[in-house]
Amino acid sequence: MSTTLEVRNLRTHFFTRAGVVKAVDGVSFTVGRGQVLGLVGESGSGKTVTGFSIIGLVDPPGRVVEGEILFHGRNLATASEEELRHLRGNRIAMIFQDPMMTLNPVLRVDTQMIETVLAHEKVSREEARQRSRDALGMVGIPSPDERLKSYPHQFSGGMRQRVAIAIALLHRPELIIADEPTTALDVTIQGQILAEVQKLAATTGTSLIWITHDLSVVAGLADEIAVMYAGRVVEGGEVGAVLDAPFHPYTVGLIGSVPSRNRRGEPLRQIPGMTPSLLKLPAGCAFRSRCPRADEACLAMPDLLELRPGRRARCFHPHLEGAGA
Amino acid sequence: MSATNDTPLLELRGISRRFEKKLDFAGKIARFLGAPLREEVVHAVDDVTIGIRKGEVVGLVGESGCGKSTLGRIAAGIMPPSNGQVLWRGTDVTKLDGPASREARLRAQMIFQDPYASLNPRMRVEDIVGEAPLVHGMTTRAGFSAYVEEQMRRAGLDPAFKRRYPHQFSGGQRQRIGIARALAVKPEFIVCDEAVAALDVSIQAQILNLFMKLRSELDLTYLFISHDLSVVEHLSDRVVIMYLGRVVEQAPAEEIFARANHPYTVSLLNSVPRIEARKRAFTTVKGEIPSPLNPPTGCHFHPRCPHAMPRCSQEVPKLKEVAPGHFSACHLNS
Amino acid sequence: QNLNMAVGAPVTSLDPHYHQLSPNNAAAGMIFDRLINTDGDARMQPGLAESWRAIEPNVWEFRLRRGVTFHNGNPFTAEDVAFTFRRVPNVPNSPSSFAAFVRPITNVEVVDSHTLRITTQNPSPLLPQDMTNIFILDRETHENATTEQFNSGVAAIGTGPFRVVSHTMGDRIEFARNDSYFGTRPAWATVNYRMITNGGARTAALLSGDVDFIDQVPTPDLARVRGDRRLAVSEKVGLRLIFLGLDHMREDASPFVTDNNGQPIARNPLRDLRVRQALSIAIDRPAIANRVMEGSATPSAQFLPPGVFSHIPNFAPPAPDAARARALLAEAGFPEGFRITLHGPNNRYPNDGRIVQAVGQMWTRIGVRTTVEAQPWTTFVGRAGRQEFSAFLIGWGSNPEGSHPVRNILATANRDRGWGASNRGRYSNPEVDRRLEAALVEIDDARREVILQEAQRIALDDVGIIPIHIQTNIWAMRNTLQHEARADELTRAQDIRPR
Amino acid sequence: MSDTTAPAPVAAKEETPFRRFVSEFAANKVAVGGLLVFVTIALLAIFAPWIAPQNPYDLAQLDIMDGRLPPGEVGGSGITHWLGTDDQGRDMLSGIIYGLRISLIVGIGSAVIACLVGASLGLLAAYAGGRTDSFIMRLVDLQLSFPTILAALMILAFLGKGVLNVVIALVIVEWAYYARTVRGSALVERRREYIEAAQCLVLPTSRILFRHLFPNCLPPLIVIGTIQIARAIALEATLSFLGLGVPITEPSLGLLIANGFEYMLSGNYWISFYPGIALLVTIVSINLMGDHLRDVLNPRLKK
Amino acid sequence: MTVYLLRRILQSLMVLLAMSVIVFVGVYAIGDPVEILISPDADQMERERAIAALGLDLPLWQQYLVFLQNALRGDLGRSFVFNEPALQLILNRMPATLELAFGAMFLSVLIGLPLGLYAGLKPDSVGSRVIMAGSILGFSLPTFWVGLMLIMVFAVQLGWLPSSGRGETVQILGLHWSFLTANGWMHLAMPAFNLALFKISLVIRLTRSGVREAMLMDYVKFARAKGLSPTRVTFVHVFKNILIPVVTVVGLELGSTIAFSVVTETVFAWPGMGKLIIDSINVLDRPVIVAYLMVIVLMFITINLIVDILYSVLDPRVRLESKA
Ligand SMILES: Nc1ncnc2c1ncn2[C@@H]1O[C@H](COP(=O)(O)OP(=O)(O)OP(=O)(O)O)[C@@H](O)[C@H]1O
Ligand SMILES: Nc1ncnc2c1ncn2[C@@H]1O[C@H](COP(=O)(O)OP(=O)(O)OP(=O)(O)O)[C@@H](O)[C@H]1O
Ligand SMILES: [Mg+2]
Ligand SMILES: [Mg+2]
Ligand code: NI
Repeated sequence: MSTTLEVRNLRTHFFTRAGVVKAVDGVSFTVGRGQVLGLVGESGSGKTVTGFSIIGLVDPPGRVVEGEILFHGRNLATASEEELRHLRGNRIAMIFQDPMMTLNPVLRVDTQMIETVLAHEKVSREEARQRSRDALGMVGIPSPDERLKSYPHQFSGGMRQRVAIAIALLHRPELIIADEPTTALDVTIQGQILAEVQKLAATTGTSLIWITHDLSVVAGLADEIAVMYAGRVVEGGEVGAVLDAPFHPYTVGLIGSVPSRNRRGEPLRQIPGMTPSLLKLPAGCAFRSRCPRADEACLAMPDLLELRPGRRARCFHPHLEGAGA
Repeated sequence: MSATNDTPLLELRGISRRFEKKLDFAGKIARFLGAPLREEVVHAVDDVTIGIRKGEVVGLVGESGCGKSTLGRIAAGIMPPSNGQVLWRGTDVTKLDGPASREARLRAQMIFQDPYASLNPRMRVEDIVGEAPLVHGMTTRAGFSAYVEEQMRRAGLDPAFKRRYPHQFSGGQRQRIGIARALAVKPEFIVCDEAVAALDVSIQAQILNLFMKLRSELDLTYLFISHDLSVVEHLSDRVVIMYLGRVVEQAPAEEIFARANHPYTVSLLNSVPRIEARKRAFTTVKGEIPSPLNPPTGCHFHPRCPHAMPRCSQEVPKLKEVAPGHFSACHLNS
Repeated sequence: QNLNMAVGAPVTSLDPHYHQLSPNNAAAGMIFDRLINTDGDARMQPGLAESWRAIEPNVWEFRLRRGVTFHNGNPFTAEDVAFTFRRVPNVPNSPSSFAAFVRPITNVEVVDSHTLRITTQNPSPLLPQDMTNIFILDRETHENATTEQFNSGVAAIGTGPFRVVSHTMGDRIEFARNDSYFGTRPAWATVNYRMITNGGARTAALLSGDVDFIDQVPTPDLARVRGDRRLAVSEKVGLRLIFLGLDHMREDASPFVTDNNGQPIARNPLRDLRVRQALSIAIDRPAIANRVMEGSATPSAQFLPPGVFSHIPNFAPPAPDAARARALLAEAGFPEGFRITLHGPNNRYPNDGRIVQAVGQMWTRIGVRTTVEAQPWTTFVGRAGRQEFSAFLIGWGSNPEGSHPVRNILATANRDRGWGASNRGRYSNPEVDRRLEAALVEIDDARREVILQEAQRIALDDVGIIPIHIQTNIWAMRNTLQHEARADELTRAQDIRPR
Repeated sequence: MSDTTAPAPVAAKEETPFRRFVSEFAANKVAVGGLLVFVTIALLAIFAPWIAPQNPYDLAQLDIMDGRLPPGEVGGSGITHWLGTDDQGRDMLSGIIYGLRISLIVGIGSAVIACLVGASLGLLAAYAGGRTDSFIMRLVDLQLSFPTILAALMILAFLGKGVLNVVIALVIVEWAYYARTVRGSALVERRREYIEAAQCLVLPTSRILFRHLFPNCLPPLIVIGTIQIARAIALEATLSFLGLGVPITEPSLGLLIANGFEYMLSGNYWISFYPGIALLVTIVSINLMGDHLRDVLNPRLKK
Repeated sequence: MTVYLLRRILQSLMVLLAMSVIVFVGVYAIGDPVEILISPDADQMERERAIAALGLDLPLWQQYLVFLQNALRGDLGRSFVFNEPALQLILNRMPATLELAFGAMFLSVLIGLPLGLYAGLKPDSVGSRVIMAGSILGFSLPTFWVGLMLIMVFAVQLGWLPSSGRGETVQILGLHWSFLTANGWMHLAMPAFNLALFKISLVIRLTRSGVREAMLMDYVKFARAKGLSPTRVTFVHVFKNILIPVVTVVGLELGSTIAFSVVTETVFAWPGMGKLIIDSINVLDRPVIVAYLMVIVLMFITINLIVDILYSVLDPRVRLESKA
């Protein structure tokens, strides 16, 4: 399996007036060709920033301070803006969370699609329009010809998200970063989009980073999973393995608190405490204060270690009991 | 916990709520130019009847814009219905006189979705929590502090924070403040409108547990509005499914998850990703959710329904009891 | 050959009989002529009439100039004059018409094409003076001419030195020379007559070379203009007296006079001659003329400047004397003084607001604590006319003839006789009235002058008003030009010539 | 496992919205500079009688013989006129200090009163809705469709001069801005969930209006308030320049400027220049604060 | 539309009516025009004649009714001073004012938009700090003072531009326009700039905050994520969005610009409506004052209506919602 993207020890910090926010602080993962990586974690754990770091769209006061982002072996962290611009939307595409906000409300859909084609390829407008129409058809939008002439607000949320996906697909990218693209949608619409995406991934061989906080979505969609907590990947591995037998206490808690994993009517298993502020993160394991297993050892920062083949976790006291060796 | 009493604590009878949307300037120009426009009416809630018994948790599920919140507001007494009656312990609340009506309204409280917008940013926690009890004489100036502290403790908040402002709390804590505020007026019935939707998964569990704990401690009754089926499944005794302002199915929780009757419910359950299902192929319900502004005729679901018949587009199906306590509004049943 | 000039007051109409207003008269004076013109010193000069004489006490005969044509070529005849007299009182909507000048006339007899006899009801020594105000129109052209036609230039056709080329209301008038003018040929082929009401802007326009000539140089700019070698100034003592009016009407409390505690004073102190004298000698007129007016005013104790008919010789303003003023006040029973509010306009006369303040300072210094209230002319003049003030500053532009100010300002107000129309302080003195009555029918100029001097002296000795100064009219221009300054404030292109 | 949650994330000590606002405000040096300048000016204005070398409004202390002395000259009364004198012999420094006082009274006074009037009406309109709302909003339209400066001119021509009259005129022309703003934000705030919560708690309407709704409509009000103060000061200056406004013996900055400008061409620049600077500094300092307030109080930029 | 227009027109009529009453009473209260208009040496009889001639001898309400009657026939009275129809006078002056106002608006957009764009895109650069400081100044400087200073510097000291007035005009459609001659432009430059100063600041600020808000929007980030060039992001995605508020505000401000030209016209002796109204107030030329205000209010109302329509044309969200 060839690697499309390898992220090594990525650190992206925001230098705010209140202090340095270490939004991403040592994230590593790899995405293979045609693979889907589920990047999960709670709000503020740095998922989005990771995504933006990859395509080089971290805005000041944020900056990638360390790490390598190897896209087909090329380090994007040190690439020039011009280089990145040619990759963006072309070989790496991104889909945002809020479908209502991602399309420019005052520009027609065709404008927004055609410009994307023209930004990377020298083709005639007519051809670009053709391509756009095909892309719309591909994501299941009926009568794409008419729809091209519409403004975004004439679409429902689900359709807008599909337009965004269509835009992402225009250049058949090798990697799509999808940042919670279904969170704002209704279940049935989410179902439609997930089905769409699955079909695409299967047919085009595109790699996918699917950012979400919803474990259930990842369970159904992803091959690999990376769980983030407070700017770090705390656990990673094959989806089934991780969800069935998580190593890291946080992952354990997270899976445990999913209602369907609990008996009806009984209290849910819960993680006490709350997500820490990234601004004044104490040294050592960030999960320490909420962790039932924490002890003095946790005052130091554990490394992300491959505890089992294909299973990485960042913990001194991993739940190895449940997992077969 | 199951209900013992026969008169429901709260009964919504034939509730409808319309929002009339006046045309704006551009709309009028368009109409003048011949566009087929009219003053738009949204039937946010359309002839809904639900009874909630004491101690029961009723889950209300449906997709965005189907009128869940509107129904919740009506139940909580914030919004009057356009048609229909709200019966509190069997009496029409509009028929109650001043103090009794206030009493009835206080007994029904609401917890909101957005933990940020639902707290007045300019008030301290103690005032947010204690204001209403003080106004309604449930506590005195002297007992104020103790009263507030008790409510906060009950909601799982450190009373030491009572002089803080909402912005100094995290989302989960804010939701607890909202809960403390509602509890402070000693309600019997609580409408939770997507009360955990904005929270992180790990925090969500904490709040859900709190709800369950309070329910048993205070013998509370809930109308639990959510679009998250797994949450509803976990919590509710009975589930009501809404689609575009109408109730399409209503049944005890186990029953509905085991034997969903209405095609909409079925597709809904199929669309929900489940953590147990790995690398599954997602299925789709075809089509978009129609706009409540001009809902499809007949059964609102018929354009998306895999079993749609000609009749479905003409006739509104009535809720029918398909199994004991299990009601469904679908022509397939007749 | 072209002259760019700017005036400070807008010409509101080119209809010479519509609105009696200096700027309108100035513009009319370029287009039209009068039977009798006036020179820079406001003396009568033959205009369209070559000569005039009273053939009876109440009949005047005018001999008209021959060979004069209007701009459109029509000849000027006695019929035109008769027509003009008929038109004057009948201009529709006129807010301030010229009718008063022809009202004494009972009959106009056209003796021949260039001779005219005018009969008046009573002996009318002032008729020639009145004739200096009436611009003569052409009967054929103006028979049914409306004010609008004048304004648009269509009907603005006279015998004067300039023709109207175009008129933009409130902005500019463009003139061209009337080559067939009977008088001195004007120096300018074309004249661009602009109205720039803001004083600073007007000066700036001159300084920047935008215009060649301006009138009403704001006194604060005088120093600069005088100091600029590229510019020249022309000036002439005018006919406008700035004075203070006092409340003579009320015997009891005057509305704006109080004692030092702010309580009304039962009797009006301004009715006491000594108080009035005190207030007058408290004023340092030279200081006002030099400091406030920057020298563009002459302290005066009377209406008319020297050299003008019925000026009183050797009647100088009192020297400022605070000590005597206090003494007079004490004599009158006000050793501690009193409080008074001095009202005045703030946008009517040059530096009006500053003058009232200065007077306020001086009065305060003799113990009359003065509050100064300057307001826009619009509000001020109405209130003054309703006798709402105790003391106020106002100005009066006289005809060069003493009966004019005496009749309007000093005579007892009397609607039927038309006297005291502007006597806003309601000063009344039978001695003055009697003399005025005599003067108005006295045909003999020398005798009339004496009577008028007496009348004025009586009223002014009685401090009926407190004169402050007579304004000097000032024009400024490029130093390549010269201007014949006029006492009557009119700014006309024919008075300007290259140096 | 316990249910007590950890202490709040940020929040060192008791952090009130006010304190937070103050600290955010203090973060901008320019704005703080503006505030300092403004406070200095305000102090100067308040203590004018004790600071100014002369009472420029007392005619007895003026002498036209001291008129138009250049800066630094000593006048007849023995006072050194550091900024010169105007045509009446008024000490410019004193004139400016007193003028500031008038400008501030006019600016702040009119803004406060207009704000009270406008905010009450706006709140009423938003809450009552229906006929009341449209009546009040028609009034606002009427007011706003009438150019400010003209309205002020007319009103002053009618009322006559005087500081109080200027304030009245400004209130009449400005209240509508506040009413519209408050109504706008009240309509937004009214739909927020905390208002629903308050209704759900059956709190009295007046309480909801004034304790819940109104305080949350304040930020935009504060912002336009500061801007309107500056505007009012400038407007008063303009009115005085046009010959309406304050009495000539009690000149405001605008009147001093207008007066002095007539002497500009002849080189007596100080009569107009220094008051102009004072006016400019005042308005700029207020605008600097207002500008930053707008940023601090604008939730949309607070991402 | 018909309903809306009808309501709008009815409302406008109400506003006009209310305005006419207020102004009528207001002007009446200010003072007596005859005192001002009449020659000082007119005697009492002459005064009475003038009062009667101007119709001022009737009780106020009758005067008002007469006015209203005539107004319904489109006759807003004749100027006391000029003896011409007041409306005619105003319309004659209107081109000058419109020229000034449009010149100012044009300048403000021409200068304000690029500066605001720059300040919004580079909020922390020195340049944008300078721009913002400048815009504060522009906000703070009283118009009249700036006008006077401009004259001092550019006309008197440097002699580059004419100090005042309107310069040559060209007659088109019976109206005089100065923007067609070079000389006219020279005259227009300073007053237009003076009037524009405030608006420039306004546009700068509006643009800047619009840009700053737009830059935070997801759709801008998405545009960048599509690999668009920064120019295209700025000039298509950001620009088109800020154009909507800018056009709206600029349109609405046109009204106040016309009103504020009163000050500028006074300072620069610009023969427009503003100067006319000031002069008319000074002589209490009531028909002109009333007519002027009627015209101005009508203009305001019309402008607002046009801006409303324009807004819905520019913003597809407003425009198309009704068609969907
Ligand atoms: N512009 C910024 N300035 C300062 N801090 C920032 C900025 N953008 C993001 N952060 C911080 O970086 C951290 C990670 O943010 P990020 O958006 O990546 O979280 P996330 O995992 O995507 O959360 P969510 O699920 O809410 O989208 C957060 O704590 C956030 O506060
Ligand atoms: N105040 C209102 N005015 C007009 N329409 C309204 C109003 N409140 C709700 N609606 C409309 O009524 C319908 C139902 O709204 P409601 O908020 O009850 O839906 P919901 O099921 O709670 O949706 P969501 O899941 O998005 O919260 C929607 O179409 C909405 O647009
Ligand atoms: Mg995110
Ligand atoms: Mg809802
Ligand atoms: Ni615990």
